[in-house]
Amino acid sequence: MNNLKKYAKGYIRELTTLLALAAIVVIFSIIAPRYLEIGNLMDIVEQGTVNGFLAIGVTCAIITGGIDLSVGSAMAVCVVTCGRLAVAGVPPVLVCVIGLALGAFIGLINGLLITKMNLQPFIATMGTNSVLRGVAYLITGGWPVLNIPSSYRDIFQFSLVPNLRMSMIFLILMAVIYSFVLKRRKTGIYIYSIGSNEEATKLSGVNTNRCKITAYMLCSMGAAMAGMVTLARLGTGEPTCGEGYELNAIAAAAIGGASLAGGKGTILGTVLGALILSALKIGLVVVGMDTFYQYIATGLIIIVAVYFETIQKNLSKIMGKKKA
Amino acid sequence: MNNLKKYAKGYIRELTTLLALAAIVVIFSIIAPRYLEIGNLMDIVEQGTVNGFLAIGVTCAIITGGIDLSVGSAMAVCVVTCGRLAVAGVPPVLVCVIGLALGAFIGLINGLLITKMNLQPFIATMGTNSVLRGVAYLITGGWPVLNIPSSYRDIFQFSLVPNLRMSMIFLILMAVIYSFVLKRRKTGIYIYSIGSNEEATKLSGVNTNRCKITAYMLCSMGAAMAGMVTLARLGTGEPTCGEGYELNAIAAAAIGGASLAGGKGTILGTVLGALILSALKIGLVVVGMDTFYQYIATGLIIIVAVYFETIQKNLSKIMGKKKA
Amino acid sequence: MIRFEHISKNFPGVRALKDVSFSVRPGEIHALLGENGAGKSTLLNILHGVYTATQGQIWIDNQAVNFTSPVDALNFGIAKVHQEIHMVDCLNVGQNIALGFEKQKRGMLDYKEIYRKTDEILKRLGCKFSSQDSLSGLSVGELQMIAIAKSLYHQAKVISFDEPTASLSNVEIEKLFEVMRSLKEQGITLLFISHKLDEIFEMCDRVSILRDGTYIMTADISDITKEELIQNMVGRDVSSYAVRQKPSCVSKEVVLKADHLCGEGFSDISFELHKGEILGFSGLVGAKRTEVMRAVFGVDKRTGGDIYIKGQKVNPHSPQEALRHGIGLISENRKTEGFVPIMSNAMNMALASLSSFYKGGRLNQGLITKSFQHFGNQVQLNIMDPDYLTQNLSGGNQQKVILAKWLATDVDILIFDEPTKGVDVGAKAEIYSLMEDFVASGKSIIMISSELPEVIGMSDRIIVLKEGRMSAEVSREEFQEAVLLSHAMGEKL
Amino acid sequence: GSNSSSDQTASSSTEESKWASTEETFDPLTVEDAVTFEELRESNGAITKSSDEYSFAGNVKAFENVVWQEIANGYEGFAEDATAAGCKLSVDTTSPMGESDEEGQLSILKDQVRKGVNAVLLSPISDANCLPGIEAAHEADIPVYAVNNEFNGADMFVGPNSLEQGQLAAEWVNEKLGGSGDVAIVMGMAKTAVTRNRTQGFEEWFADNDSDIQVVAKQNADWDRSQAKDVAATFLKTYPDLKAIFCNNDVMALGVIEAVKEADLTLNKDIYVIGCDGQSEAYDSIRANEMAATIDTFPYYEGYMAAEVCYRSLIGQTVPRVVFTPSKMLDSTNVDNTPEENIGWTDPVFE
Ligand SMILES: Nc1ncnc2c1ncn2[C@@H]1O[C@H](COP(=O)(O)OP(=O)(O)OP(=O)(O)O)[C@@H](O)[C@H]1O
Ligand SMILES: Nc1ncnc2c1ncn2[C@@H]1O[C@H](COP(=O)(O)OP(=O)(O)OP(=O)(O)O)[C@@H](O)[C@H]1O
Ligand SMILES: [Mg+2]
Ligand SMILES: [Mg+2]
Repeated sequence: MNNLKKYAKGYIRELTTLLALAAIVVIFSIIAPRYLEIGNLMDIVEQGTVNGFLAIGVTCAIITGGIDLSVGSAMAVCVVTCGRLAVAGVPPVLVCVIGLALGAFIGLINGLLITKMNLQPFIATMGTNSVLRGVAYLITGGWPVLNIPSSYRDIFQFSLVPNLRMSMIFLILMAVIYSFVLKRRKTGIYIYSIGSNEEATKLSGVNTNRCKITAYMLCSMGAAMAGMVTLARLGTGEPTCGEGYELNAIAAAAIGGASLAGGKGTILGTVLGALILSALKIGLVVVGMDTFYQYIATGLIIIVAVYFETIQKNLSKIMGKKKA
Repeated sequence: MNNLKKYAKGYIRELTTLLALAAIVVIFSIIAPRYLEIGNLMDIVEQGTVNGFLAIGVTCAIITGGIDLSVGSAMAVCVVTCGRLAVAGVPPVLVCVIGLALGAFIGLINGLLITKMNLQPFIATMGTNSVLRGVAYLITGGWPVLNIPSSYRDIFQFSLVPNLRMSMIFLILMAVIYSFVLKRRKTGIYIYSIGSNEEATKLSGVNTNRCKITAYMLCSMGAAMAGMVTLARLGTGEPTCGEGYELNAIAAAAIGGASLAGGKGTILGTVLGALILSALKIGLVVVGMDTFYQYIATGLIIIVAVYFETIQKNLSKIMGKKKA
Repeated sequence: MIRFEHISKNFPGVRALKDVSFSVRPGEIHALLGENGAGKSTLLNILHGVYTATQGQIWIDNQAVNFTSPVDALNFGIAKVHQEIHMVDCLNVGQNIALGFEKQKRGMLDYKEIYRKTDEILKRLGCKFSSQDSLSGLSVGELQMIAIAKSLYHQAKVISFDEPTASLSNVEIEKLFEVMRSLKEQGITLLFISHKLDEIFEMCDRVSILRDGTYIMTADISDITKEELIQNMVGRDVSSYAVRQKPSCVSKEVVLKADHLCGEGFSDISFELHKGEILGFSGLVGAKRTEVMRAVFGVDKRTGGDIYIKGQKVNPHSPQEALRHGIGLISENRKTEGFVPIMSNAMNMALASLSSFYKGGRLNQGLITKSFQHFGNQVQLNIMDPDYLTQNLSGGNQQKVILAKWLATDVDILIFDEPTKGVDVGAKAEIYSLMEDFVASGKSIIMISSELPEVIGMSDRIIVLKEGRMSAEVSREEFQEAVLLSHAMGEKL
Repeated sequence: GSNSSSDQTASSSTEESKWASTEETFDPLTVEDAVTFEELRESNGAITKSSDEYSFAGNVKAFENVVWQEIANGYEGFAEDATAAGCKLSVDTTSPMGESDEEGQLSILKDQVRKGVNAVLLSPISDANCLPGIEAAHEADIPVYAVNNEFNGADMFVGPNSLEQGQLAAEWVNEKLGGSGDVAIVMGMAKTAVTRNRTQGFEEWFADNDSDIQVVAKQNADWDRSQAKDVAATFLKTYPDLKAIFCNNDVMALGVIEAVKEADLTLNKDIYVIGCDGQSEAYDSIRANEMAATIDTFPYYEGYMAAEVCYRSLIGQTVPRVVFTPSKMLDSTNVDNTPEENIGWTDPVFE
């Protein structure tokens, strides 16, 4: 019992996010009961999947106290590369392996820029974002890659149970693996501790550069997964894809409790954050809200969701009678 | 003499930026002599003007250790509002005053979100960015505001001397005023010191919240100026304008020596940074570089320009034999 | 003048202060004394409005005050010189002093006036630097002078010092004391926290003692002996002196050798460390002892020279390489370099040795907790909760957590940089005994310390550094404060 | 001094300019003497070979979108044919970095003006982003032709009638559904002129023609395949009776098709998906019996025609200010027809 309480306490932030998600679902269901149909709910999950992959990745970068603005373009590079390979008849599983490796490579470059060249993550990844977009265009000459074979698409699109696609299972799998790495492997612990106090971590004999590079590699591998899922979802690989997605991913992480100051954030929270964003988006479509108002609603939700964090912190402060 | 040396030393970072700008101009002129025509050079300045206003503003936010991702949308809101007013026959000067006030108001909201609601600047301004974009669309119902009266346009478009438009003079004026505020007024000193050590500044009895709000107001007022100049330049006010401009503005500030960690950056450096970006952009066009390669070149230049900073710091460390 | 009435303060899970009442007379230097975690800093923080008291009332000049922020207190003339020095790096000396209360003239900052006034204060304090100098290159002592200058700029009636001498050299401490005396002469009331009893006897008029958050007593310094003080502080007998309890166990074997080491700020440093030895490094603050050791530990770049470990040339390029060769370093800056604020005691303890807590491919929380219990006991941590945030521990206990971290890595050579900075007498004795146990098990220690009794009491051999160069190597027979000081300052005896 | 200030030209508008004014709203749909390309060829006859050398500058929105690449190819195609026929014509087409790079497009335009081409074929990103460049071009005596996208200051417009495109789609849908049923629209980037016109043409047709077809939902998907798929998935769940989805372009239609497939609906039986543009991927999709139809604007031929019209005008033929290029509903019945069959295309005659 006591143990359970302790356990729940460790997940209090995630519970709040879950609550917020529930609130959004309830509100939209009241306005439009159709929103609550299982098919629609699964759509929320499905449409949150791509952003989920990106956001899980970005969370790793954010926990180190950095950021990655290049995930959208990294995703596009993976989309066109994997698309080309799949069309060329490379076995689908191999395509996925290559895609992930490519993601890791992109992350490696970001990581090297940030550690070895000592650039600020924001600026460094803003630069690579532009470079990678150019690369994506060059790979296909600006044209989309068409007719992705269904053998590849099925890897992600196949439904084990109706409505439950492989892509979602992969998302869960990735979330579990990343959570495991972050919480149960030393690299993960170091990623948190770098975000909280890099100097102290370094002086504890930790190769902080390597950990940061790993974090950015994990980040871009999330982007690679997002790209591969998008490729399977659409059956077409477009070099334009993923533009601006980085902000959605960062928003999901922030809503899920990650702090851009570093040292804080969980994969579970981020996944919930991604779900909140897609629940919101679908909700606005279902109730038929005009695009202009959608901009406003999305912005407000981000602000309110993140403000939750502050309220919650204040509450626990008041309850603990502790002043900052 | 000694005084001069000391003076030059205070501007060493800006000198490097200036050197980089000169290098870019020289390189492009060698490849394409057309680049050196006065008309083209003035185009560089003119195109740098809009980004210059945005970047000057954003520099204020960056110096506090924050960031403002909403400047593009703030600019759009000012464009459509001022456009409507100008078309409705409001006297041009009054339009400008209202535009600036609107900018200040937007900055106030950002500032309040960041200080009173304690949101991270990145997230807060990401939210307001979306909200403001929606507002810009709503103001005009999505349509552009056409036929801006030339009485308004002349305020910014009039050339005192051929090629020297009022908008450039305003940019210089704003740069001087902002530099004055940042270097010679309490608020400015506090803005720097908040960016360098917020806790210490607070403990010194500074109302840090008010200073941060001021910084964000200065920031959005830069965006408002950018909007008003754009409106005059194009003679049409579009609610879509300014999308993605925030990244260019941040890039200009970073190239000019502002650090996203706060406490560092100057208006002069930022203006030079904006000029570097527009010199680069126009240069790539003049030499006829393929679009896809332009993405790559732009990204690389940002990375290299900011890497200068690190190299320079290392150099001065070695030369000064001083511990960082 | 200042009266504390029934002050209590609760933190989640901790009662930091319990019903503390006493008063401070105007114009005196009043010391607060107590073990780590006794609640001294908390009491000052309440006075300055950083925390609000759970219960109780503070009176100043018979006026009930409830400051809600340090700024409030500042405006009331109550200033504080912080333990961690808060300075704004991007501003110069004068700007830092005037920060928040600058004069403006015709809408512009009146730098002429600001610099004139701050220079005047700096002169009053006898500082060698001027208001337009930049902060980089100033020593901690000098930064502290700036902090004091700041209080004077505000014309404070009360200035409190939380362990001001912890990071100062003897010379700088002397200077600080001079300044404090002159402040007292100017009628300013001073509150003073220190773990160094000699200082309290030297400086203070009266002393108040706290133990575990409760108020014990106030006494005139002339009416009380050192032993009585300690007795009241700790509630038991402890030796306040750093004296080796066990026989020295130095063997011939050289475990670490530095050969003509050069780096930023220092050059030509050569020494040997033997198995079982405590090698002291003495010198004035700013002698670059820290830098030398950072170079040995691979944090900073060496520009020349070699490091041998057990006869093998290793030249670590990074802390992890040094750690691999069995070297650990306990930094002097606990807050910024010692521990990770978001992490619990157990995790901070495990941070440097995480690889040893794997079970079945994943970190095992149970193993970590068990190890924490073991090492926590060994270093006698006061809060043995593995989930407690290190951040919320008192300074001495934070130091113990860091020590536990290195004990857990099982290194052979441990470099202590100011091991007892900000640590109370009781904990000091415990740390000393831990150091002795460490060398007794055949390991070796390098100890940098600016406290002369400590280096003298603990070391087997002492190397004195002066301005980045070796000035002397002193063997145990020659240990004397005067000898060390003269080497450190480069004067002939 | 090619780009001295525009305010002088603006203020001296009393003197009759031979160039279109950037102050006046130019809406091709309201121009009286607009002709179709076919009519133009008929009335103007063959192209006289000129020994003068001409160079055109093409300036399109974004090569990232295949449609623009095809239009650029069309420019090139005409230049090649003309050269083969003995004329001296070269075309150089560039695009900015994506559809948000407004300043970039302006830089390109200004540079093209400075290079001194004979005409610019311009398709601006927004209604206004190229205005200073257009003014500069006019000052340098260079005409600016609007291709596909109209803008103020365009000396001529060559492109499809986007309102008519929406109407064509509506008519087609009306016939397929037998005059009643629910339909939805997936729109492009919020309120660009094309989005506006195609949507408006589609919606208004039903009202104007007493059709019982209801537009029950419309959402923006920003020309993005993935977003279009997401929006459509929600549409399909929210409005189970949806009979047709009209998309503002083909890319979005292809995304919508994916959503329909996943909803286990049969394309072209349960629901029709209609695109717009006629890019090759849409052709394939129609052949595969997936996309129901696209309003083909024949981008390659559009570019070709634009270059031809421009050339005709430069060599002295009188050409009206607005020339509409053909749009045609393309579905499984006519997708395999040659362009000759679909739009009656013939190569131009030089003499
Ligand atoms: N912010 C906080 N949250 C929780 N507990 C705290 C906090 N600050 C202090 N404490 C606890 O209150 C007690 C008193 O701490 P305090 O810092 O006042 O001790 P101190 O006498 O200054 O010790 P030291 O000599 O080590 O500086 C300690 O047990 C400490 O762990
Ligand atoms: N400007 C400064 N701001 C903050 N801390 C400083 C500054 N300058 C020096 N210090 C700190 O003061 C201490 C002593 O300064 P310095 O580095 O010059 O000599 P040192 O070799 O560390 O002295 P020691 O011989 O006592 O180890 C160091 O811990 C250093 O980090
Ligand atoms: Mg204390
Ligand atoms: Mg030191």
